[in-house]
Amino acid sequence: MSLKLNVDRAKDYYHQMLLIRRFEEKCVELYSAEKIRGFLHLYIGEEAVATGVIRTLDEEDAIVATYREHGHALVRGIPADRVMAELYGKAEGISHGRGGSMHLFDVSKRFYGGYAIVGGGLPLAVGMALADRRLNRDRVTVCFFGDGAVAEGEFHEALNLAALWQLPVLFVCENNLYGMGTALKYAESETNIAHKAKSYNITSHQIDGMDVIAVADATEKALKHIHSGKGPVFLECLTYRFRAHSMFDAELYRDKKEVEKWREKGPLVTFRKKLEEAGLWSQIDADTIEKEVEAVIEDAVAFAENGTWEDIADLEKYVYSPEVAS
Amino acid sequence: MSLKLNVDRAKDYYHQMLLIRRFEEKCVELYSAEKIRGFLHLYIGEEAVATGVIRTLDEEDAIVATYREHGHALVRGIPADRVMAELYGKAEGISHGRGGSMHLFDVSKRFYGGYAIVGGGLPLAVGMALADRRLNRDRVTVCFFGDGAVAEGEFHEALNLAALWQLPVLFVCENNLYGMGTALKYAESETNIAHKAKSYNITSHQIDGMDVIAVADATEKALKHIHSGKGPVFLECLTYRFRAHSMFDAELYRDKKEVEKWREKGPLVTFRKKLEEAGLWSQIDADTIEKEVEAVIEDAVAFAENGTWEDIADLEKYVYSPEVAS
Amino acid sequence: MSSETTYREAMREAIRTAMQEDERVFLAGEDVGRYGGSYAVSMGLLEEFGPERIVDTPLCESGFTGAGIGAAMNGMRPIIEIMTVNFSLLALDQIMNNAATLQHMSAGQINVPIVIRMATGAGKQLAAQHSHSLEGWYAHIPGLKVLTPATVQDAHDMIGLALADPDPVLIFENALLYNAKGTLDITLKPLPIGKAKVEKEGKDITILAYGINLFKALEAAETLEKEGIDAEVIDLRSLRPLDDETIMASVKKTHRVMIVDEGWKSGSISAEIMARINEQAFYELDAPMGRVCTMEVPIPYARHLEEAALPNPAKIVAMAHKVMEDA
Amino acid sequence: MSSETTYREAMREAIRTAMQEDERVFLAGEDVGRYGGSYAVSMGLLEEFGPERIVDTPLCESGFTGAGIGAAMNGMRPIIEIMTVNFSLLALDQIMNNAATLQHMSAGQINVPIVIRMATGAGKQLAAQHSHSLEGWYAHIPGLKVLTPATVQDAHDMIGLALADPDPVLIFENALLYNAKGTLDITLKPLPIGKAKVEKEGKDITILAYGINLFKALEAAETLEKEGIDAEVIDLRSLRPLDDETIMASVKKTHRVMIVDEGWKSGSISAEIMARINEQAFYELDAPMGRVCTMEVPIPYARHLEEAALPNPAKIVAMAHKVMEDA
Ligand SMILES: Cc1ncc(C[n+]2csc(CCOP(=O)(O)OP(=O)(O)O)c2C)c(N)n1
Ligand SMILES: Cc1ncc(C[n+]2csc(CCOP(=O)(O)OP(=O)(O)O)c2C)c(N)n1
Ligand SMILES: [Mg+2]
Ligand SMILES: [Mg+2]
Repeated sequence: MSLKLNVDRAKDYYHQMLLIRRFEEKCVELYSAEKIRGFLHLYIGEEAVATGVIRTLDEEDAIVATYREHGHALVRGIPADRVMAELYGKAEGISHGRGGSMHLFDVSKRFYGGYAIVGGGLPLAVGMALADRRLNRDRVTVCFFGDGAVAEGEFHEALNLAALWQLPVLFVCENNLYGMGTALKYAESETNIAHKAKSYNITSHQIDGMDVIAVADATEKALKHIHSGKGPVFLECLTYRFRAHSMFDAELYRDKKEVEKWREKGPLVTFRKKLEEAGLWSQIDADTIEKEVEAVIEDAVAFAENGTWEDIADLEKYVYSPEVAS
Repeated sequence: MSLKLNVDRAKDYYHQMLLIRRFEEKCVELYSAEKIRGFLHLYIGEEAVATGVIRTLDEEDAIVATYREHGHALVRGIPADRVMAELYGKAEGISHGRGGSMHLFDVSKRFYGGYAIVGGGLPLAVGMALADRRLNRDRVTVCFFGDGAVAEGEFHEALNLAALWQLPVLFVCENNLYGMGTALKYAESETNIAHKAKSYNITSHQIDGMDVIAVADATEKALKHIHSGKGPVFLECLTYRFRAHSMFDAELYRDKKEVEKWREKGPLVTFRKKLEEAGLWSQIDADTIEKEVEAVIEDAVAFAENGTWEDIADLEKYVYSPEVAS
Repeated sequence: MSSETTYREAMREAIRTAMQEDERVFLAGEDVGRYGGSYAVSMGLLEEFGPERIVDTPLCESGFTGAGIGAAMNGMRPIIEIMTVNFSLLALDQIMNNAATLQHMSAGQINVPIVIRMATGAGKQLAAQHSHSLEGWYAHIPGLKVLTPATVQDAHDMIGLALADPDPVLIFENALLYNAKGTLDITLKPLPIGKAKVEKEGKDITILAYGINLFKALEAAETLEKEGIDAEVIDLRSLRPLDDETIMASVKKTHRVMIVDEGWKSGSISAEIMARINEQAFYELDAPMGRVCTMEVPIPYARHLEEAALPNPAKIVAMAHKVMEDA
Repeated sequence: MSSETTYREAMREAIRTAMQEDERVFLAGEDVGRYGGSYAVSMGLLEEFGPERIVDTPLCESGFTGAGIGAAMNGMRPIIEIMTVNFSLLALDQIMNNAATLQHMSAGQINVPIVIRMATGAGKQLAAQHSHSLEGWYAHIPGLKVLTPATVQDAHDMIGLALADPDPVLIFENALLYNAKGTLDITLKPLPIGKAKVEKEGKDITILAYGINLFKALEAAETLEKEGIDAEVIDLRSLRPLDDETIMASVKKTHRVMIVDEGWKSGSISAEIMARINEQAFYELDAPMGRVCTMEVPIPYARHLEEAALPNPAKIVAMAHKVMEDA
């Protein structure tokens, strides 16, 4: 364990990962209860990636994510109640109910969404980093995306631009082995994605995305590299989604046994094992964290339940900026 | 000289390259005389690529090219008069005056155009190869494109599909170091394009595109590879365009000296030198070829001059197929 | 020979039949195979036809659509499934600059017998990036045909019509219709591309609609009936070409017209229809034409906001009243 | 303070001024720097502002347009030059799904102050893949503004207007206009976005046009004048928003309307204008409205065919006669 892993940090990681896990388990219930609608893509199984990366960032660093971004939003510190209210479609939601699960935004936390067109966030991240460089702000933009995005032309265009212009972007590929129902081997002629990224002359690593510590370590190194002006870094995090792609997925394309095998090395299990080995597990007081997390989620649900509906008269608000309404 | 280069073959190559050269020199005149209009992209300097590749193909193999395709069309055997008539916009043109310089088509020669959206031809070539495989036709589709196309998302998508599905495509990148006025180093984080292609697990070679024999050799090997079912091949041909990008280009972005240096290793010069070394030059009777070529071009101009204008009443023809006009 | 079935199954049946009858037909797109199709249209077809004919593609809309065009140029009859119209923007260059222009650029040497299917429309709370209705917008492009099956019968028939057509045909399938039930008669001779269909005759006002809005229009017509307004409801079926003849015939009968359309209002297909009626039947009109379109906003997630943005029977009834009361 | 200059130079001057006044402004696109701009709009600016602010991009329309959007989200004021509208199809996903929707999806947390410029139009014998006029088509998209400078003054002013606007603005520049000469007064207060301009007053018929067709309309109006028809010619200037007020005021004056528009006819911006006049001023009309659009074909290369496909003064005059003679 290379990381200077103290108890506080261990508690924090565990808390974050558990929060995502429990939050989303609750989401499943609420989806069945028809409180949440639309597409709901769960991050369960992949918690170590968002946690390891985002807890290592500076608060000035920006995040661009995908439709599978509850975890990223929560870890970034967007209040669970605002996220839950958004999933309910309430006015108190972080996007006032306009975005829903796939479009969480919190600019005050430099959380820039929530994109549902696969690959569509990558060029944005490049541009955000470009702006930071031009305005002499020593910030990093982190861009999360899946293995499926790698086949899209925008992946290619964005990686080339970031490398060509040596921009402060941290690309984080959450390789959960499937793009919806299509296994990586049916999608890519080269299945080592880190290897692909290297062909743009981008510093690139494949890491164990189930190990929050490995992710945090790699992120720390990546940020150093980027801040030193050496250009973007690419991290391929090997992970797995335990649940269906979305709530409409019959999971015909993969074996239950495969899922089971991955569950055994899930981020919470792995982290616990590592902490036990380091003699830290007993000190983090998992029960307390479990209770804290449950309280947060209960509150979030109550907040969402008590939320109000955005006024229909405001439907056309935010299409254009108010200053020059036309 | 690895190729079994006999006199006949030498004559043929020389003839083809000279035909392109003289044809396009005539085009420049005709452009000034306003006989040819629109965009005119000259292939002068790059003749060895089209010649070396296309003369090595079987007549059943298909070609997909770019807007800089006069050379490819001529080498493929589209009659110079039909090409010239097209540049005049005449009804006798190979595309009945509808396509012009950028859109030459001759399906009878399996010449599938003539595309003016950079990168836009690559997915088509992949699809054509897919069709050949499905229909059990042992054919190759050759796709020509420039270094500039490499940055486009469609390049990435097409290479991945061709490699993933192991399709019979021969990708030929005509790397003339510039995409319009943008040097490769300003366009690509990795300037070795063959190297980029390898990252898709495509067999890939960088070759001297000024040496028609090297091009023909590489093509021969590539075709063998493809016919053996081992998937696509990528050839990066290092070449140079001696003229402006199009007739509107002030060439501010490159040094005259650079152009001069490349002229010294131009395809005709290089070929002559090689033939001299091999003791073949005296046998090919360059003067006769020069005269033959001039005659062909004179005839082509006469044919175009005598051509007729497509009836304006037929403007809407070919928007939809006649069988189901609607 | 008619039976009750769903829109989804009718479509699957048509694809299956086409694939059995013609070796050149194949289906390609994201998750059409192992996943079973994002809307389950192709469920089971992989097992029947194998991965060479039911082709799972990587995520690369431009790449696989372009490959479909190339395959069509070289002897195949591809059905390309773009999961939803929202992602088709990534393939627009291939669709407009290649599929739609190749025949003309090559002076008829090449034609592109491709069928491109995609789900369209809002109503599932999928928010701004997953709820476009761009079929009317695509109808702007010469060289394409644009079909919008509303009924189970058309869901079936239009696959065959599109495959038989030598030119590129786009089929827009309302995602909300896949579960819809209806009658399918596979022995019926399909109504050709470019023909609209009078779904309900009426004499007071013409309501033109397509896709899912046909049913909203029919529902509105029932309400109007009770109020003594006899609406004629027409299913446009094809947005390119539009069936001017059927439209104008109805206008000449009712002298009042409205259009229901899920596109954003400005620049919608409704506008084009109004323009044509103005051009071809101006003097037949007793009142200004009306249209019920989608509000000009990116579609929001929250149900009440989404509903407020979309056409619905109440809005159609209200617009019918407006058109009826005028003059 | 007015001077004679070209459309191209007016635009360059406006970009230069904006860059001098605001460090956040930069220009990026293919060949805007070392080449001098494909239509020479940015000629000389690289030398003045350096490669960090006049940014040559690789060929990747989606990538660099998306990067422009990202830069705009993060404090910059990018001007993205897409060489021509034909290539913008490759960037449509970024334009529609990101630039146009971000503000709404984020409930106002993000706005996207990007300016996207592109050359548009036919007339240079560039054939099917290089001759689109899609500005009217883009005007369908909520969240965008669509400007079409016709005059030298607007070529200048609209750069400033667009940069001052907090939302994404698309500027469509007719490639044939870059060499056009006209008067520029940099001290004039620009006419705002969304305002049309009556270029020639008249009482008999309203001719609405934009971009290069404004001049064709004005030429036609001269001919009509000689024939005793007093046409009012209006430069729409902005296709989204459209200036309904100015349009309807003119209709109320002349009672006859026609539109000239380089888009393909079906689904053109002309159709939308007709629809709005039908909705807002139906009873003012003395005759069916007319439109002169581009023929529904991919634009052919040969000059005579291309000319036959496009609007021209003779066609405008003929349509004006039709509209005048009717009723
Ligand atoms: C451009 C585009 N094409 C298709 C889709 C439909 N779709 C949504 S998620 C998804 C799979 C993406 O896989 P991946 O990038 O690996 O992310 P994951 O869902 O596994 O996290 C697909 C095909 C989309 N949203 N955008
Ligand atoms: C998608 C697209 N973007 C921009 C252009 C304008 N354009 C035409 S050719 C060209 C340069 C292409 O360079 P390269 O691929 O190297 O080919 P070359 O012209 O050098 O043969 C550009 C930018 C275009 N035709 N298509
Ligand atoms: Mg995945
Ligand atoms: Mg080049």
